[in-house]
Amino acid sequence: MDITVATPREVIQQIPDGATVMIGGFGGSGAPIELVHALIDHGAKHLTVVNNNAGNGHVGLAALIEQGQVDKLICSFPRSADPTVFVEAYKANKIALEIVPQGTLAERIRCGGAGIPAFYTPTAYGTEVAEGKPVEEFEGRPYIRERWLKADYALIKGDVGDRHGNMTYRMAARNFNPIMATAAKVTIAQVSRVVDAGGIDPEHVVTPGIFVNHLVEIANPAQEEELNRAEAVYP
Amino acid sequence: MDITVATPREVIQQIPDGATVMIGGFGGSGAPIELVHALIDHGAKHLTVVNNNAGNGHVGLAALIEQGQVDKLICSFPRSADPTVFVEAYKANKIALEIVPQGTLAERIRCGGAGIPAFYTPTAYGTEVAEGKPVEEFEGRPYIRERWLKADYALIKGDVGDRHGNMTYRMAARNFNPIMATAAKVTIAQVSRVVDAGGIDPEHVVTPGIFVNHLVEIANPAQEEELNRAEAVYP
Amino acid sequence: MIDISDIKLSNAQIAWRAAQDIQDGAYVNLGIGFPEMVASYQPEGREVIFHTENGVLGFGAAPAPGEEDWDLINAGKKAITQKPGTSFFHHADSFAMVRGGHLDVAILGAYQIAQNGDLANWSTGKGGIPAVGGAMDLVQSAKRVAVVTDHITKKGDPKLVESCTMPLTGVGCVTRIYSSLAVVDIANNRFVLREKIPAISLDDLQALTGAELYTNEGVDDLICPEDLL
Amino acid sequence: MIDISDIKLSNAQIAWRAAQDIQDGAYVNLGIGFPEMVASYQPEGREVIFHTENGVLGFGAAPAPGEEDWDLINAGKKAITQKPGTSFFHHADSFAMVRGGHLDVAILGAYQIAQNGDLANWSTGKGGIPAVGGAMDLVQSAKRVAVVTDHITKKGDPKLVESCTMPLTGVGCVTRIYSSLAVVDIANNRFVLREKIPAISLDDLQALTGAELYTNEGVDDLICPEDLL
Repeated sequence: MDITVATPREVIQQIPDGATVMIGGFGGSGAPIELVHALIDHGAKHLTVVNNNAGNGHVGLAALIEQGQVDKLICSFPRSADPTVFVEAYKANKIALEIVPQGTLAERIRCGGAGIPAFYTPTAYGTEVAEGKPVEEFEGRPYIRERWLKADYALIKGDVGDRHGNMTYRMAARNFNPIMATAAKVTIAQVSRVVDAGGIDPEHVVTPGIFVNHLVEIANPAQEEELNRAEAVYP
Repeated sequence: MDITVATPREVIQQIPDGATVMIGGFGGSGAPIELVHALIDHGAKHLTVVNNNAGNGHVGLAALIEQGQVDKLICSFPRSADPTVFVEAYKANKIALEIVPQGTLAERIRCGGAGIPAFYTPTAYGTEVAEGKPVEEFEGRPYIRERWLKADYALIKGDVGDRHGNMTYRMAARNFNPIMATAAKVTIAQVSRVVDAGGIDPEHVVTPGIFVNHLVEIANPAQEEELNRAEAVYP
Repeated sequence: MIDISDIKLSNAQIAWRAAQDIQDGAYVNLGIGFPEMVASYQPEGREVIFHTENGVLGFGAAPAPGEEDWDLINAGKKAITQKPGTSFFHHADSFAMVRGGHLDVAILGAYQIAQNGDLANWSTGKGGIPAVGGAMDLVQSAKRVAVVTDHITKKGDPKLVESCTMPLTGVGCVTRIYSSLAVVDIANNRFVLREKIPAISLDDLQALTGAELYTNEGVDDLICPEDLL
Repeated sequence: MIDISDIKLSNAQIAWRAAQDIQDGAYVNLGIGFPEMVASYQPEGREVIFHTENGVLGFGAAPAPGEEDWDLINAGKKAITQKPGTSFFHHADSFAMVRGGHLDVAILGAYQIAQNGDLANWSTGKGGIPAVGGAMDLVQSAKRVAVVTDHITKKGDPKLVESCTMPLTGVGCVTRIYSSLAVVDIANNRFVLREKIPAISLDDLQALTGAELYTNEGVDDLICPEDLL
C-alpha cells in the first residue's frame, strides 16, 4: 500500500468546480501553500473554502481568492496583517462569508469526520451568531445546536508521513489539519518528508492513515509568513 | 508546579461515598489496578463506576464490585473471561447496570470533557438501547440524541507523566484513559515513570496536564491479565 | 428437513470466502470470535489494514505463546502485535473512525439477519447479561457491513428471517451474508441469492431460509478450498 | 466631564493589576493584543500555564527577533517559544479544553460590558468585516472571565453600561473588570466597585460609568507600580 504521489498537480486536478474544500492552517502556520498554489494552477472555480482565516498578502488562500476561484468562505477570523484581497472581494460582493466561532468551527469539522450530524454548545448563545439556531436547555443552562461540517476535499500540511498516510505535524502547525483530514471525502496531504511504513513510531502518529487519500512530499515547504515578508505574489 | 504525590492513598482517600468514578482501561489493558486497589482500601461505597467492562477475576474493578462498593455500573460490555463477581452481584440485584454502545460511551465521555451536553449519533437507532431517547432526522437519516457523561473522579493509567501532568500511554493501554481524564472534576493518574517538565517531547504528549490533578508513580504496575492467570485475589 | 452437517462449509471456509471480497488497501474491522478468522485468508498480494475498537489500526497477527504483551490487545482482549504502519489512538478517536464512515468493511457474527438488513447479534433477549460492545456503532456506520454465520441455528431454525425476533443491533445495515451454505446479498429489502454450495438444491436451501431467496440475477456455485476445516 | 488622561492607569498597569489575581498553577488564556500584556507581570514565585487557541499549552515568551519559527505562533499569530512542559494538540482538542471549562481564567478586551455580565468585543456592528475568532468560546466557558479595558472610549463614552448596544460576544459571562480607573466585579446583575484609583472621586467615577456602581461592600485604593507605562 502506497498512497504517495509525485506532484500536487496529479491529485489536485481532480477537484471540480463547485467543490467544498477545507484548507488547513491557522494563519500561515500549517497552511499547505504548495497544494493551494496547485489548486490555483488547476483553476477550479466556485469553490466553498473552509479555513480559520481569509488569507494574508497575495499567496496561498489570499491568492486563491484573488484569482476569483472562491465563491464562499467559512471561517472564524477573516482578519490578518494584510487581508486586502479578501476585504476587496467581500466589499465588492464577490465572496460570501459565513462567520463561525473558532471552537464551533473546530467541533463542526470534528463532528463531520466523526459521524455526528449535530451537537449542542454554549458558545454564541444569545449572540447574533446564534440567530435562527435551535436553543435547548440542559441542566438549566441554554445551548445552541450546531451542525457538522464536511467537505469534498481537504488540503492539509504535515511534517512526516508514511506510505500508508500516517502523519505527524510540527508544533502549532497542527491546528486544524488533523480534524480536516477526517471530514473530507478526499484528503490530500503535503508533508516535508515521506518515510516507509514503520518510519513513524505508532505512539506518535497524530493522523492515522485511514484519513489520508493522497500524500505528496514537499521537501522545503514555503512558510506563508516569510513569503509575505518578501511581498511574494502568486502566481 | 508539581502535581505528583507519593502514594495513591493520599489522594484516593478524598473520594466520598456516592461518587461517580470513571476507571480507565479496556479489559485489563490500561486499567489502573493500583489506584482501584487503593479505592478498595479506602472503602468508599455506593459508587457509580464508568468502565468499558465489568471486571475480571478477583482483582481491580471485579474486586471493587466484590467488596460491595459499587451500586451502579455504566459500561458497554460486562462480559469477560471470568466475570463471576459481576454476574453474581447483578443476578442478586446488588448492582445496577446501564449498557451503552462502546462508541456512544466513548463519545459521551469526550463530550463530558468538551462541554457538549448532547449530540446525535446513528448508533443504536431502532434498537432497545434507543428507547425513550429523542430521535431526529438529518439529511434524511435518523439519529438518536445522547447526553454527555461526567464524573467526580477519574482513575487513569499512563506510561510516562511529567510534573505538570502531561502524559503518554503505552500501546492499546491508551483506550478510554485520555478521554476520562477530561471528563472528571478530579483526575488521578498513575504512571510507570514520572519525569521533570520537559521530559516528554511536546509533540508526543497525549494528555496535556490541564486534565490531570494528581499524578503518582507506580513503577512496575500490575497487569490484570497476569494477576488473573495467577488467580490473584484482592485484598 | 435435510441434514446439512456433512455438506455445509466450515467456519474457515466461510471466512475464506468473505476474505475474497476485501479489496487491496481496505480498512477492515472484524468482530470478536469467528469473524476474526477472516484475517487468516487474505488473498496474496492484497494489503488489508485492520482496525480494532480499542484504538489500534494496522496491527499484526497474534504473538507466539509466551510473547504476549497485555497492553497490546484487540477488542476480543487477545494479544496482537505491531507491524510497520501501526498507529495507536484513544477510544473517542477510534469510534470517530467507525461512526464517521471511514471503515470500508465490518464483518460480524449474527443471531438473525432480516431481509431488510436488520441484524440481531448482541442479546438473545432471554435474560442473562446484555453486552453490546462496539457492534451497534460498527453496523450502523461502516461502508459495507457483512455477516459470517451458519445458515441455521444449532436447533435448525433459520438465521435468515423475514424480520428479527431477537433484540436488534442495527436496522437495515447488513448488505451481504456469508453463510455455511450460501452467499446472500440484501437489496431492496429482500434476500438475493448470489452463490450456493453445489451440494444443496435451491429448494432445500429455500427450506432452510426464513424468507424468500431471490434468484433471478443468477446463482453461482460457492466453491471454497476443501482443506480449510 | 473630568479629564482622566493624566490620572488613568496605563495598559501595563491594568495588566499588572489583572496579573495579581491569577493564582499559582492556573491555566490562563489571554486575548490578542492588550490582554497578552498580563503575561509580563506574573508575581514572582507563581507558575502560570498559558493556553493559546491554536493548540499550545505551556508556551514561553516571544523569541528574540530573527529567532522566530513561524510554525510556533499564538492566536495573535505572533511567534512564541517552547519551554519545559509545553504540549501541542489540534484545534478540536484545544477547544475541548475551552468549552469543557478547563481554563481557570480568560482575560479579554472589551468594547462594552453590561452590568449583567454581557460582553461585546467582537464587532462594532457598523459594517466592516466581522471577526469573532475564539472569543465566543472563551467567554462562555472559562471558569473566570475578566476584562482589561479603558474605563471609557476614546470619545468619552462609558464602556461599563446598563446593557450593551453593540453585538454581544457572550451573555452574563464577565465577573471582573480591570479598567484604567477601577476594579469592578459583576454580581447579581450589578457593578460592584472593589477598587478605584485614589486620584478620582467616587462621583466622578460614577459619572464615567454607564450604570450604578455599588460601593456598600467597601472600596479599596487601586495602587499599581508607577513605573509601568
